[in-house]
Amino acid sequence: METLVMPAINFAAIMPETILSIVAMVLLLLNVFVPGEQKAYLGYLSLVGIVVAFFSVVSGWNAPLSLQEGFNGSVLQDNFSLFFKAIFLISSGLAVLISDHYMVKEECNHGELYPLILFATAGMMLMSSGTDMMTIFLGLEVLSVSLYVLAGFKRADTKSNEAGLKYFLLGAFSTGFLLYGMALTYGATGTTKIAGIAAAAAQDGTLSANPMFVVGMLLMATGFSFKVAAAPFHMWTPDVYEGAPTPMTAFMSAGPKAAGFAAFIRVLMVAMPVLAVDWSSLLWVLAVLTMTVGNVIALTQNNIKRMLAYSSIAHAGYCLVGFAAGNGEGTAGILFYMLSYAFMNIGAFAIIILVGKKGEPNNNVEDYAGFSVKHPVLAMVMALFLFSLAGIPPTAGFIGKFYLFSSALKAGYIWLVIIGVLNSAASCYYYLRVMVFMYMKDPVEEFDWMKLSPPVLLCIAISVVGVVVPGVVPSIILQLAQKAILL
Amino acid sequence: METLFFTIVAAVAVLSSILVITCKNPINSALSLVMTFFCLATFYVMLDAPFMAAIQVIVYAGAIMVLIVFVIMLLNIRSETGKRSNHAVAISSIVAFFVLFETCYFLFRSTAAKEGMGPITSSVVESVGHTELIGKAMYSQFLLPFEITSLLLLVAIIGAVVLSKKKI
Amino acid sequence: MLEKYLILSAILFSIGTLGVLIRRNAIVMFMCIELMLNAVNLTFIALSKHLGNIDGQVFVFFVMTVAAAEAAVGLALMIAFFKNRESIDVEDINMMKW
Amino acid sequence: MFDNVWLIPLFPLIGFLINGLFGKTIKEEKVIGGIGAFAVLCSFAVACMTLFNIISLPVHERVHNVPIFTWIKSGTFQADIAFLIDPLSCIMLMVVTGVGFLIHVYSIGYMHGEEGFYRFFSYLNLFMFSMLLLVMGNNLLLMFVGWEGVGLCSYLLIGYYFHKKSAGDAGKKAFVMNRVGDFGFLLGIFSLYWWLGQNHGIWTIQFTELAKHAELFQGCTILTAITLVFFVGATGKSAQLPLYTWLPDAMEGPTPVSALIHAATMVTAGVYMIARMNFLYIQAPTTLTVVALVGGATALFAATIGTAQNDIKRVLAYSTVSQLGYMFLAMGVGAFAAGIFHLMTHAFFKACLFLGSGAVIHSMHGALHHAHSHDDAQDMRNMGGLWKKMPLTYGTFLVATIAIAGIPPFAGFFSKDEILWQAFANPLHGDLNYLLWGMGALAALLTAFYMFRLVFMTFHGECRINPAAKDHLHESPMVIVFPLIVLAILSAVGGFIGIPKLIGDALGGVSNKFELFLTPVFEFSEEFNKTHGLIAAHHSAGTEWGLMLLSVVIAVIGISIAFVMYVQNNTLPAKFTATFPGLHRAVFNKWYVDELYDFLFVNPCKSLGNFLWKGFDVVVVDGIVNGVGSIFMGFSGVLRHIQSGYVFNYAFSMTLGVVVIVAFYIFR
Amino acid sequence: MNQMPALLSIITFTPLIGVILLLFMNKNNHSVLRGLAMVVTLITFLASLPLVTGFQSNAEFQFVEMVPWIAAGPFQMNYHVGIDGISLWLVILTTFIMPIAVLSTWTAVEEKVKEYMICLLLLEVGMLGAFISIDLFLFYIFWEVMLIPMYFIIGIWGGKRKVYAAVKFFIYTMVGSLLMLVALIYLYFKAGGGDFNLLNFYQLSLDPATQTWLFLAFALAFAIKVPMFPLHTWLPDAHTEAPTAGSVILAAILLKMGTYGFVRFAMPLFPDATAKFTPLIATLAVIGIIYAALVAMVQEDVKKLVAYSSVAHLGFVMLGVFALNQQGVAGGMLQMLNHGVSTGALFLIVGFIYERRHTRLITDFGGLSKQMPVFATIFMVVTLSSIGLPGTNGFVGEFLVLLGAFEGGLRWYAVIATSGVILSAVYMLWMFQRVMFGELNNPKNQTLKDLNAREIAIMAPLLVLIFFMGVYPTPFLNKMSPAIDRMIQLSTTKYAARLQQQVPAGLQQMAPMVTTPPAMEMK
Repeated sequence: METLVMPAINFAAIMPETILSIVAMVLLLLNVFVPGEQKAYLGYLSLVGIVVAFFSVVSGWNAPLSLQEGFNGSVLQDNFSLFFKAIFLISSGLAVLISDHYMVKEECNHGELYPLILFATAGMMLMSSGTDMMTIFLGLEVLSVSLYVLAGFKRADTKSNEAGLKYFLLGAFSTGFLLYGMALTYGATGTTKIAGIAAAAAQDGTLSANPMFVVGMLLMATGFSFKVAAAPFHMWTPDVYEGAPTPMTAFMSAGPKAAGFAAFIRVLMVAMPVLAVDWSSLLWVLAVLTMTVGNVIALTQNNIKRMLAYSSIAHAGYCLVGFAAGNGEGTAGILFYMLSYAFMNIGAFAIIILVGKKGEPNNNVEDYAGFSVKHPVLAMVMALFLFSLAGIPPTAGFIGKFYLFSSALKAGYIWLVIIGVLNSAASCYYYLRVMVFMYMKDPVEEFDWMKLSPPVLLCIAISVVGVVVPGVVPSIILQLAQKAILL
Repeated sequence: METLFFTIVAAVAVLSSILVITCKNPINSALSLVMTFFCLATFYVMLDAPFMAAIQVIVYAGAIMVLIVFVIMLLNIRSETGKRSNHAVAISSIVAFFVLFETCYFLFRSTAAKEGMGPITSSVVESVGHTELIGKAMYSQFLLPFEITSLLLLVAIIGAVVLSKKKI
Repeated sequence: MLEKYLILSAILFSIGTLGVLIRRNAIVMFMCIELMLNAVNLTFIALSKHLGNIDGQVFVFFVMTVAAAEAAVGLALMIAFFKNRESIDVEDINMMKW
Repeated sequence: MFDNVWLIPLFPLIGFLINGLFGKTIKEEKVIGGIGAFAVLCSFAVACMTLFNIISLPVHERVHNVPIFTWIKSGTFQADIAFLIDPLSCIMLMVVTGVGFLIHVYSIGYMHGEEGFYRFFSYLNLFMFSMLLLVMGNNLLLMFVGWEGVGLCSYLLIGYYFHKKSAGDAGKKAFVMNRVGDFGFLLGIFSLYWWLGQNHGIWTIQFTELAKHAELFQGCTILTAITLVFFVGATGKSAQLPLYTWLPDAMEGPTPVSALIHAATMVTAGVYMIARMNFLYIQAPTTLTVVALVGGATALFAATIGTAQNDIKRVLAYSTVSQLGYMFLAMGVGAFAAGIFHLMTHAFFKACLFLGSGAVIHSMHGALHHAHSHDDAQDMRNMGGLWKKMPLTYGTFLVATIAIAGIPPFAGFFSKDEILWQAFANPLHGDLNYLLWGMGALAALLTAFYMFRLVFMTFHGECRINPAAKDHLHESPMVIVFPLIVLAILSAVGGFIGIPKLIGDALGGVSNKFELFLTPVFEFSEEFNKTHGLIAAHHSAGTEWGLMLLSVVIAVIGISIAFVMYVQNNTLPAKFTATFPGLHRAVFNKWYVDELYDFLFVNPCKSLGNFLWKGFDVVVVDGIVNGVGSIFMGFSGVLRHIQSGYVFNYAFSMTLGVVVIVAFYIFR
Repeated sequence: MNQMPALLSIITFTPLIGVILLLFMNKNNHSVLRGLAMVVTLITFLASLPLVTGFQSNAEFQFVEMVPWIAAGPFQMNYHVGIDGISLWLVILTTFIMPIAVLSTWTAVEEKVKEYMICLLLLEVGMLGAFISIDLFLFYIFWEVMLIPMYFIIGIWGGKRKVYAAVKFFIYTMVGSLLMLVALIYLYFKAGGGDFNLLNFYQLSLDPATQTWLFLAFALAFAIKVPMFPLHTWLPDAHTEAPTAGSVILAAILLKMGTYGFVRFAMPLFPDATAKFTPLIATLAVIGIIYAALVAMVQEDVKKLVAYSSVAHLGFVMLGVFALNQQGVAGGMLQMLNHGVSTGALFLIVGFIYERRHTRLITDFGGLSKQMPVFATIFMVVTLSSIGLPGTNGFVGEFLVLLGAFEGGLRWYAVIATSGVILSAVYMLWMFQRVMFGELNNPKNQTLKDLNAREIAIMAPLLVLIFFMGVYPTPFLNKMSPAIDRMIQLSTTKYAARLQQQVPAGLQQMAPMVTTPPAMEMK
């Protein structure tokens, strides 16, 4: 019997996760000593952690394979995952920036918020870099469990409770399917490693016709579809987004969705290229359903948070279009899109947070009547985010959509793209509706309660840059994304 | 002999799990679930995984179910006041039946990877010991996932604290 | 041998699914989800035995951990909800819709 | 030699600009009127010089193109701003500038004290400019510019009293009817240009070029179509059936306008155009038949209406329509020179008549105004016995009336008789000749009748004007009377330049100078007729003399009937009306043509427009657009209810999704 | 060559500088804001004049600038701009109309002046950019950029149903342009990558089926913008609700994007499809002419009437463009400019009376001539230009269009379209009569003031152009004709070549005589 051989513990491969976890634990300890009204400092500290982690992400870019791999093939911090990690860090950073203002206003600024965000981020990172189904699964669970808590973070608020509980029940339920899928895949290939699955499939030509393998793939796909909120696994999204504290909604719509895509892409594209025909046709259908359901239902939404929730479903649909294409451009498109989506969506939520009044969330579209009169700059910025969400140049949203759709066109999915653009056109309606109220209606409210909190403004400013710059000069980021693709 | 034993335990497992979803009183459901867990533990033993059987009993039946029962008691939940409407149940059953049907259907048509591909056989388990095998695997090959579980539990603890502690 | 276990776990999984669909009590729903997870565990261990590969059992170990963590958080959420609404019936978890 | 012809249209243009831009600040009527009239006088002078120059040249060097600059050039298509100076345009120049000048002078007096005096003169000058372009343009497009330009001025001047709804309506009607004609004209240009270019590689719209290649059209059927659509243009402009209805309404404009535009110049543009393109028409016998029939029918038809009108200007308007019909009759029988000749003489006497009527109206108006009476100053039933009050006007008016009635040796006789003779004798239309001649003769009879009815009702008999106003009637000032006299003289003697060959021979070899002068223009047609044996030579001189006599007799009969009915026995008209009430009502109401047009075109268009707007645009197209929107919104409204808020439903949807997906893949 | 480098970029982005300056201005100091916008647009206009003088009358793109812009994955987009005879005048038209538009809102817009001016200037950037783009991707970007400020202009400063009109405008246009984007990308992949250089795409030889679909996608986008019957219903709404300057720009320039798109993209890129769809488009164009005229006739709102007249005018343009011969296309292009000038002027005029009376219903007016003689004169001139009276600009374009259509394959369409000449006179003059003529009955109209100096200054350049283009269109035609020749060649050559392959040898002479295009190498 061989002795225990410890694997090469390559901390370089999990450096960002490590940093975040350590900072989170430090914050947990500090939390005891920081009085209630000064929890913001924890936020700043966590920002420091995020920035440091970001640097480690940057330094890991294009690192040699030896530095990327670690833990016996459990994790691989390649460019792909690094790009995603950057997205996670940006979304969590932005979410941290907008949290304190909101939490203080809502009187629930518990210090645990920031560690939880950081843990969630670490979980996302593990999802994106995990090359073992176990790593991916556990990363996903770290993320999910944190998010259940974050969604229900406003303990005293029934809606928040409800959001947390719904998210929890459905999340756990979907975990069942995901796990079953993993089990079947394991059964069909005899391994839980991504690379191993791919190798097994490559070796055994019959595997692609083996129902156990196919169904395993399908069940895993449904599990990930739940995470990225693809129809018909999207049902939790609107309720949870609406009920969760707004900063967390912003966070959830950007980071975890990207994480879902990261794992989704890695599993399907790296482990199961032999099933490409199957999954891309599945994704075709999912994409159409998701875009259509998201956009159509968003048309009649009055609550702006809920509207953005449906819109986020639709955006997942756009990403699925690129995913269905199954080519490098599609992946690069998703990378780019998730990045820009983080900026534009969190930016929009930041403004929603500013507009919200204690007790009255002011989340209805009507509450924005005349916003432009009182706050022209903020209204303009909100319009910018909405235009970006609608995919109108020269914003990042347009470039991203362009890239996604063109990848699908390259793969020959013309009808998919046509459905996509028609959806995109329909989506203009509800984005414009917000602008109609901001710009074209007379003010009802005075908006005098609005406190322009500097961190929130900073978040908005960063988001503006993140929306405009990639929209005007997308080259650099697109090239990075192109280098980060898996194939 | 083994088949017979399997059949009996499987029948108990299925029955108790049916009880889980049919009992009106949550406590009864919980107890039925514990029953199922025990059946599963039996299977684990039969499948040469005695360590898993042990933690199945300890963690699941012992910890998780206790927690659940505790919460049921804490919240003083009685039997469900109303039931889902019959046709909701019917439709759900049909869908669940389809889940079963499809699973069985494809299972019958599919082949698992080659038997005995790996090094672990009953004899190895007997000679080395299951716990050691698991432990080695966990501390070598699956070190990272194992570490992640620590994060996970930490998060769960924080979460539970945040959500239910009295004062902030 | 393997098929029996797989079929059995499929049956358990389906029962768990059905339970989630038809029960109104959130805790019972959660128990049903646990049942599903256990069915998957059975699959894993059966497959592990079949393949002669211990990975599946390790996976089950992690699943159990996850189940424990989820139980902690989930029950905490239920308690928080119950505090506000005096109910744990999913038909009352219905403030947000449409 | 003709380098300075561009001055001819330029002067009125300058006049237009000065009066149009600064007229309001100038205010001084004499200056404004002076500028207007002087501009035309200058044109007239240059035109005279041009005429002399032309005459001084040998007959076959009398056609000149004077290019100014390239206007439109696109691919093979080129249209220049360039002028064509030839005998035909010279004659038109003389008529237009000459009569135009007189009318300008007249207007100074007539329009005295009117609001917008400057506007009137600027419009008049603009009209002169356009008309001169029309006449002088050396290509179809430039002619079309003038063509539309005069239409515009006509519109502006008819609508001069814009505050009157009837004036606005009349102006619009005139413009639109003209546009209908222009539609034909445009199609004519297109088809001519396209056909010649496509088949012979000659891409041109220039008259001289076209004339050069006229024989290419020989015997081709499309020519009929081309000439017909041009003729549609002519009917619009020259108020022929069926597009004549605007002209009587055009009398809403000030009287000098009626004289200038709606009698002497613009309305003859159609005739001029056909004469200009005679080389095409002569080769299209079918078209010629149509032209002749339309002309004859219009002459007769308008004459019938003229007999029953009471408005002095309307009678003249219908008479104009009728006389234009004569001209077209002439064109239709290939007697281009005769048509142009009638055009000229008609310009003299009809201008005189209109101006005379204007003088009467002016006087009546003034008198009625003094008497605070609201009687209609233009209604002949309010007049009578005016000759004593306005002897000079009466005299000139009478001369012109005799001329139009066709009593020798006044101008109208020669021209009208020539046309009738040609209609009778030209073999172009075979047996239709007699019909054409008959229509012409009958129209002549009616013309003589209603013109003298007009004279008798206006100037003779007892004075029916409001007694209070009676004493305020007086002769017009010199500035008004002077043009009348000049025009009367022209009406009286103008015919002598075109003495028919027959009479000329009888007088000892006096040639028809007019026809000779126009030879270069109509040479092709004449040659064509000769080669095709279409020469009116087989009738004896006796027949011609007989017809000439007959036409005089007809005129005299017409005059006599008028005399009997309106001087001798005033009750006759009433009796007549009582006997044939239906007929009278029909004639009085202009045969209900306006109503017919309303029924046929105007109302359907309006209802169609309304239907398309409210029915199609709003309901169908917008309905579809908004419908798609509503469908989506409806879907949205329904779909959002799937989001029931119940966890088990959500779980159910997920499970169902899994089941369907898996089912699809394993049962595929 | 005395062509200034980077001139096009300077022209295009000067308004953007204006926007940035405006952003930092005090929003309450209206006159400064207006003045700044005015100055910026004027500078842009003056800067664009060297384009005319420096432009060589040949078919090539001139003032070309090319900077690599996006290079990622399979894509290579460049900032590649330049103008040829087709776009030259549209650029000038844009820079010319903008100061007028700014001036026209001097008093009409009192609220949110800063935002308004920003929108106007942004709009100018978008329009200019779209006209000068050679890179298709760049074109698309600018094409979409135009949408936003226009949306706000209609939606914020519009009339009662502004929201409906603005949203309808936006989504209507969006649907079309997104489908165009799909076609654009598809085309790009068909071309085998490289970049989005239009000139490269011109060289493609696509199979007819592909062309059909691509053409349809492009044509839909452009037809909505034009707008062609039956996609026109957004236009009356947008026009009616938009403030004066918005209507002016919309009519004068934005609509031209559609026809320009046809000439620049849809037709030369897809010759077979163009040939195939010519009857359809010509039919729609002709229906548009007649239909819009009939509908215009019964309108009660002056602005709506003018809007429908736009539809009719653009129908002429489409007819001419699809005649695919020098006269037709040149006429169409000229008609685009004419429509810009005269319909722009008409909207200004409607704006003037709206500012005075706050109503646009025809029945509320009548007899204004008496009270406002200068206004009446200008209105008359513009009306006449709009109905295509010879001597005004409207005529030259309309005539060439009809001539071209008649001469080309669209003979009967031209005949029917010509009857539109009658109808346009009917509705315009009827409207003019009801507004300006008749008795001055309404007491509210009896105190109206005539145009002031500013308003006359707005109209004066337009009037000058109306006559200048009517009397001396040669410079316009000369500069555009080589480019048009090339466009025709591109739109017919490949099609003819294909025809020749199919047609038996004996019939080859039937195909139009065309020469091969000058060799342009693929990058």
